[in-house]
Amino acid sequence: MASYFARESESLVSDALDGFALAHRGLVEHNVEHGHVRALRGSPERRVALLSGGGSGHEPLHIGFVGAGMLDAACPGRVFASPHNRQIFEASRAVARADGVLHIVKNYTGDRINFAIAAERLAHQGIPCARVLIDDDLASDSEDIAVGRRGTGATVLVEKILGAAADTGLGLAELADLGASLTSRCRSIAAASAAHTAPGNGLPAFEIPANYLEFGVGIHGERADRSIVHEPLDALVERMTDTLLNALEPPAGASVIALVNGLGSITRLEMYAITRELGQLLDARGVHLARSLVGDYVTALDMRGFSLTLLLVVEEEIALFDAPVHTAAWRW
Amino acid sequence: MASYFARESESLVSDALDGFALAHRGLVEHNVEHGHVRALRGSPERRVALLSGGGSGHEPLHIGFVGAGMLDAACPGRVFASPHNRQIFEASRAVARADGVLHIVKNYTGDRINFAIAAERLAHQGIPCARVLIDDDLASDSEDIAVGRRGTGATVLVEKILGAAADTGLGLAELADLGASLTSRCRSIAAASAAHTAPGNGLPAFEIPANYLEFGVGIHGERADRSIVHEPLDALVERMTDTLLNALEPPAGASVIALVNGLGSITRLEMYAITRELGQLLDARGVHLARSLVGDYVTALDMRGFSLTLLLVVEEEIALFDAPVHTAAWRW
Amino acid sequence: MIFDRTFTEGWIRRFGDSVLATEPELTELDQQAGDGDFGANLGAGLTLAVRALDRDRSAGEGAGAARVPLDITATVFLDEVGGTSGPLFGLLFQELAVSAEDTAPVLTTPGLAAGTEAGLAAVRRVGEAAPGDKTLIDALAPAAEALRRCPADLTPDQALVTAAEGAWGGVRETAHLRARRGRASYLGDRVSGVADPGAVGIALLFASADGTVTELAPLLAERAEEERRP
Amino acid sequence: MIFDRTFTEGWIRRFGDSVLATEPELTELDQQAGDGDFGANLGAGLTLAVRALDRDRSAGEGAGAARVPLDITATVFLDEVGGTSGPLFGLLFQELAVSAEDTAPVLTTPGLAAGTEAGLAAVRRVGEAAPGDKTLIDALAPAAEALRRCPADLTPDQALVTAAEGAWGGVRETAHLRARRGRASYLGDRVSGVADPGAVGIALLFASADGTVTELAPLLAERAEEERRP
Ligand SMILES: Nc1ncnc2c1ncn2[C@@H]1O[C@H](COP(=O)(O)OP(=O)(O)O)[C@@H](O)[C@H]1O
Ligand SMILES: Nc1ncnc2c1ncn2[C@@H]1O[C@H](COP(=O)(O)OP(=O)(O)O)[C@@H](O)[C@H]1O
Ligand SMILES: [Mg+2]
Ligand SMILES: [Mg+2]
Ligand SMILES: [Mg+2]
Ligand SMILES: [Mg+2]
Repeated sequence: MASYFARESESLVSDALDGFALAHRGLVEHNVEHGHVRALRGSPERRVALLSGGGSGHEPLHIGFVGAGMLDAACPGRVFASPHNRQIFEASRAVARADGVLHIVKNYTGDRINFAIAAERLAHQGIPCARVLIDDDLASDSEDIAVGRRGTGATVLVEKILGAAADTGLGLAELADLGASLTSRCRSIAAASAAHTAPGNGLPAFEIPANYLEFGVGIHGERADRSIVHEPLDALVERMTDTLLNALEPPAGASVIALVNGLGSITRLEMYAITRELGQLLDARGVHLARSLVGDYVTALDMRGFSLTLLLVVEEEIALFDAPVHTAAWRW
Repeated sequence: MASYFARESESLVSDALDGFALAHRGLVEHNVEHGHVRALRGSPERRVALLSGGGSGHEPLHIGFVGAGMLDAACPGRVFASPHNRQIFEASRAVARADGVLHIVKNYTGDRINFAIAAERLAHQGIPCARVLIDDDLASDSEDIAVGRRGTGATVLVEKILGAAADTGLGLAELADLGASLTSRCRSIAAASAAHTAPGNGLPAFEIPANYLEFGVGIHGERADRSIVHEPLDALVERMTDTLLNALEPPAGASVIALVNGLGSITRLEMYAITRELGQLLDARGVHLARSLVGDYVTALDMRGFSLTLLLVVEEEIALFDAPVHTAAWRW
Repeated sequence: MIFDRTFTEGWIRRFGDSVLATEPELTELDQQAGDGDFGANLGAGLTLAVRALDRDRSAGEGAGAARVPLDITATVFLDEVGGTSGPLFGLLFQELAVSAEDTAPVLTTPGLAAGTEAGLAAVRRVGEAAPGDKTLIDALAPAAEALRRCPADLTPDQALVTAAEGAWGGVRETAHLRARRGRASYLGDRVSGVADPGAVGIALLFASADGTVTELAPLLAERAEEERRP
Repeated sequence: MIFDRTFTEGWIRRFGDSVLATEPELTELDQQAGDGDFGANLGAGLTLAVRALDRDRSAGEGAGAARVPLDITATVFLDEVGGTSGPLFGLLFQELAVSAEDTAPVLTTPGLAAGTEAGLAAVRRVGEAAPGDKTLIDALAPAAEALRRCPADLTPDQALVTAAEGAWGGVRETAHLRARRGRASYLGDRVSGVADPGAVGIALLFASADGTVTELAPLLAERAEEERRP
C-alpha cells in the first residue's frame, strides 16, 4: 500500500462505504450484510425501481447516484470487479416496486453474468425485472471484439434520464425501451496520459511514455489499443469529437447532452478547457450543445485522463435531464 | 506541456474560464475584459456582495462557488498567482451592493496586497469594503513565520456560511465580524503522497520517496516542512485530527462541520475511508460531527493528498450551512 | 425405490464426494484452459451445500419433498460460490428444484427432463454462450437431450445414467473445440485437446446420481479409444 | 512659476527619464536583493504613464488642474504594473492626486505634504510593512517627514527638493537594514550593504521634480563618505 490512503488495501472499499454512509446519512443507507447502498428517500411515484452496480473504483459511479431522481440502489463490487449476483438479487428484492426493477448494467462480462443471474432469481420470485445494457465506448467497437462495446460514461446520463422518467410513473417495459433507445444514441471515447495507481503496490498500472497518450482507454485501467503522440488539446478534442459524431451521425440541427468526464486526476482547469474546445467544435459542426456536465462522474481510480460522451436528445429528454435530483454526487 | 491537457500551458486558465462560462451559462458570466466570474442570479436580499479570488489551480475554488447563496464574484489569477488588484477592483465595483463588498481573502502575501490595494481604490470611490482573512492551516502556524498561517480549506466553509448570512440581510461589519469569528474557530491540516504535476514541464513539482508522506502541505504545491513515513490511514487521520483538536480546543459536546478535501488526485474511495476514520475519532473524542463535506473543494492542481478542516459551529451556523446554494460546484 | 428427498439428498452428497475425489484433476484442467480455480470453486460450493444439508431442519415438514435438497444447493451456489461456474450451477439446481416441486413429493423423469432443459435455457440466457463455445453448455445440452428422449416410465435413476452418458460425450467433444466464451477464449488454439472443466463438472453431477466418481482419466479418454477403432 | 498641470506633468515625465536612465542600476539592486525585475517593472510603468499623458485629451477642460497627470499615472500604476512595487507606487500617486484635487488648480506644499502622508499610510496599510523593514517605506517616511516640516509658504518645487533629500537619507539607511518583508526577506543577511531598490525608486520620484537623475552611484555612496568623516 504505497500511495493509497487506506488502512489496508483490502479494507478500502468497505471503509469507504462506511464513510459514504456517514457523510450522506439521511440520504442513503449502507446495507453491510447484503452489500448495497440504498436511497432512504425515494420518489413515491415510481412504479419501477432503478438499480445499478459494478466494480468499485469508479466513484462517484454508482453509489454517488443513489437517491431521489436517480437510482434506488447500487451494488458495489470490489475494485474493478463485478458485484456478486447475491448483492444484486438482495438489493433488487429490497427496492423493487409494484412494476419491478430495472437493472442498468455496463457491458462487461462479469457484470452481465451477475446481473443476469440475479434476474433469473428474481424471476423465480415473481419479481419483474428488465435490463438496460450500456455499451457506449467506441474504442471497443470492433468486429474482433465479440463481447461488444464497453459501458462507460453513458451510464450516468442514462441513469439520470431514466430516473426522471421513472418518476413520471412509466412502466418496466417503457423504461427498458427508453433506456435502450438512449443507449443507442450515446457514445463515448476516452484518452489518458497516465495510468491509475495500482492499489496493491502503489505503482502506475502501466507506463505511458512522456509525450504519448493512450487513445481509447476504458475505465478499468486497461491500456488502450492505440498510443498517439500527445497533441495539443484542440487537435485531441477534435479527433475525439469527430470520432463520436461519425458514429452518432447526428441529423442537422440535432441537440446533444455532453459529459466531459474526468477519469480521476485531471484538473478542473483541464476539464473546462476541454469543454471549450468541444463547444467550439460542435458549433462548427452544426450540433447544438443543449447541456453539458463537467466533472468526475465515472472514474478509473486516479487515472490521468478524460472521456467525452455525447447523447443525442429530443426536447422531452432534456426536460428529464433537467428534472430535480438529490444524490450524493448530483443534486439540483 | 507534457501531461496537461491544454492547447498550450499559457492558455490553460483562460481557456478553462471560457469553458466554465459555457458549461454554466445562465449561472455565471465570465467578464474577459476585467478578469472575473460573476453570478448572474444573485440573492436580491443581500446588502453586501461577497467576493473572493486567488491563484488558479485550486478549482472548484473560487469560481465554482459563484452563485446564489455564496459568492457574487470571483477573481482568478494565473496558476498559483494572485489576481491583479485591478481585477478585484473592477469586480468589486461591478457587484457591490448598497452596503458595499466583503472580500474573502486567503492569507498569502500576494493576495493580501492585491486585495488591500483594491480596497484602497474602492475607498476612493466611496464603496464600503471590508475583509475576512482566512488563515486556517496549522502547518504554517509557527513563531518563525511572520506572515501567519496560510488560508486553505476554511475558505469554502466560510464562503458558504457568510453567503447564507449575507442573504439574511446582514450588514458589512456584521458579516466581517462573523467571518473573523468563523475563521478563528476553523483549522486545517493536509498531507500528500505525491506532488502536483508542474504545468510547465509535466514533471512532478517535487519527489516524495515511496512510503513517505509530506505532512503539512499547502495548496501551492510547496513541500511540507515535515516528511513522515506513510502510515496506515487510521494512524494518519488520528495524527491529523488530534492536531486539529489540540488547536481548536473544542468544549465538551461541541459540534463541528468537517471538510474532507481532496487536493487533486486522490480517489473518492480514499476520501470516504478518511471520513470513516474521522467520524470514529470525533466520536471517541466526544465531538459531534454535525455535517461533513467530502470531495474536491480546494485543490492544488493534481496533488495526491487531502486536507482535513474542522469548524466549530453553533446551531444557527449549521442552519446557514444548510441554507440553499446554487453554484457550479455546490448546489442544494 | 422412491425418488423423494432422500434420493436427491444422496445425489448431491455423492456429487460432493465425486468433486472432492477429482478436485486435483479439475484444477489441472482449469489451469490448462483458464485460471485454475474451477476445482476449488466447485469443491467449496459442495462443501457448503453438504454443510447446509447437514444443518437443514426442514425434514419434519414436507419431509418427502425431493425439491428441498436441490433448493438448498441452489441457494448455496447462487449466494456463496464465486467464479463464473458457481452461480451457473446454482441456476441449474434452481430449475431442477422448480421442476421437482411441480412433481412433488417425488422426482419424475419428465420432471428431471424439464428441469434440466430449463436449467440449460437459464445458463444460456445468463452466460450468452452457445453450444460449441466450449463451455459447460456442451455437457448440459446433450444431457438435456438424453433426458428428453427418455420414455416417461423410465425411472429417474436410470434416466440420470443416460443423461451422464450424454454429458460425457459432450465433455469429450469439448477437447476438440476452440473456446469462445469465458477466460479460455483468450488462449485460442493453445488449449485444443483439453476438455472444458465446467463441462466435466456437469458430467460429474449427472454421473453422481448412480455412485461416486473417483477418477476422471478413463471417462475423458474413452473417446480417444473409440476414435482409434477402425 | 505656477504649480499647475504643466508642473506635475513635467515632474512625471522627468521621473520617467530618471528611471530609464538608471534602469540598469535599479535592476542590479533588485538582483542582489530580490528577483531583479524592479527596474523593468518601474520602467514599464513610466513608459505606460508617459504614453497615457501623451494620449490625454482632457487638456481642454480644467486645463490647469495639477491633479490630472497624477491621476493618470495612478491609474496606470494600479491597473497595469506588476510586481509588488507597481501598485504601491500607484497608491502614492492616487493619494497625491487626491490632495492636489483638494488644492486645485495648483499644487501647494501643504497639499504635497498631506498627499505624501496619505500615500505612506496607504502603502503601510496595504503592504503591512513598518519603517525599518527595508522597503520603499524607508524612503517614503522620511520624505513625508521632510514635507511635513516645510513652512506653508515654501514653494512646492523647493519642498520636493527637501523631500528628495529626506528620501535619499532613508535609502542609504536601507543598506544597513535586514529585509523583513517581500522577497528580500528570504535572503536574510546576505543582502546587507545593498540599498533597497523600491526605496531608491521613491527617492528618484522626489528628486525628479527638480531635474533628471542619470546616475545613482553618487547618491547611494554619499552616506559612506559622510560616515568616513571623523
Ligand atoms: N458464458 C459462459 N456460459 C456458460 N459457461 C461458462 C461461460 N463462461 C465460462 N463458463 C464455464 O465456466 C467454467 C470456468 O469456471 P470457473 O473457473 O469457476 O470460472 P472463472 O473463469 O471465473 O475462473 C468454464 O470451464 C466454462 O465451462
Ligand atoms: N510589504 C511591502 N511594503 C512596502 N514595500 C514593499 C513591500 N514588499 C516589497 N516592497 C518593495 O517592493 C520592492 C520590490 O519591488 P518589485 O521588484 O516590483 O516587486 P517583487 O518583489 O514582487 O518582484 C522592494 O524593493 C520594496 O521596496
Ligand atoms: Mg476458473
Ligand atoms: Mg476465477
Ligand atoms: Mg522584484
Ligand atoms: Mg517580481
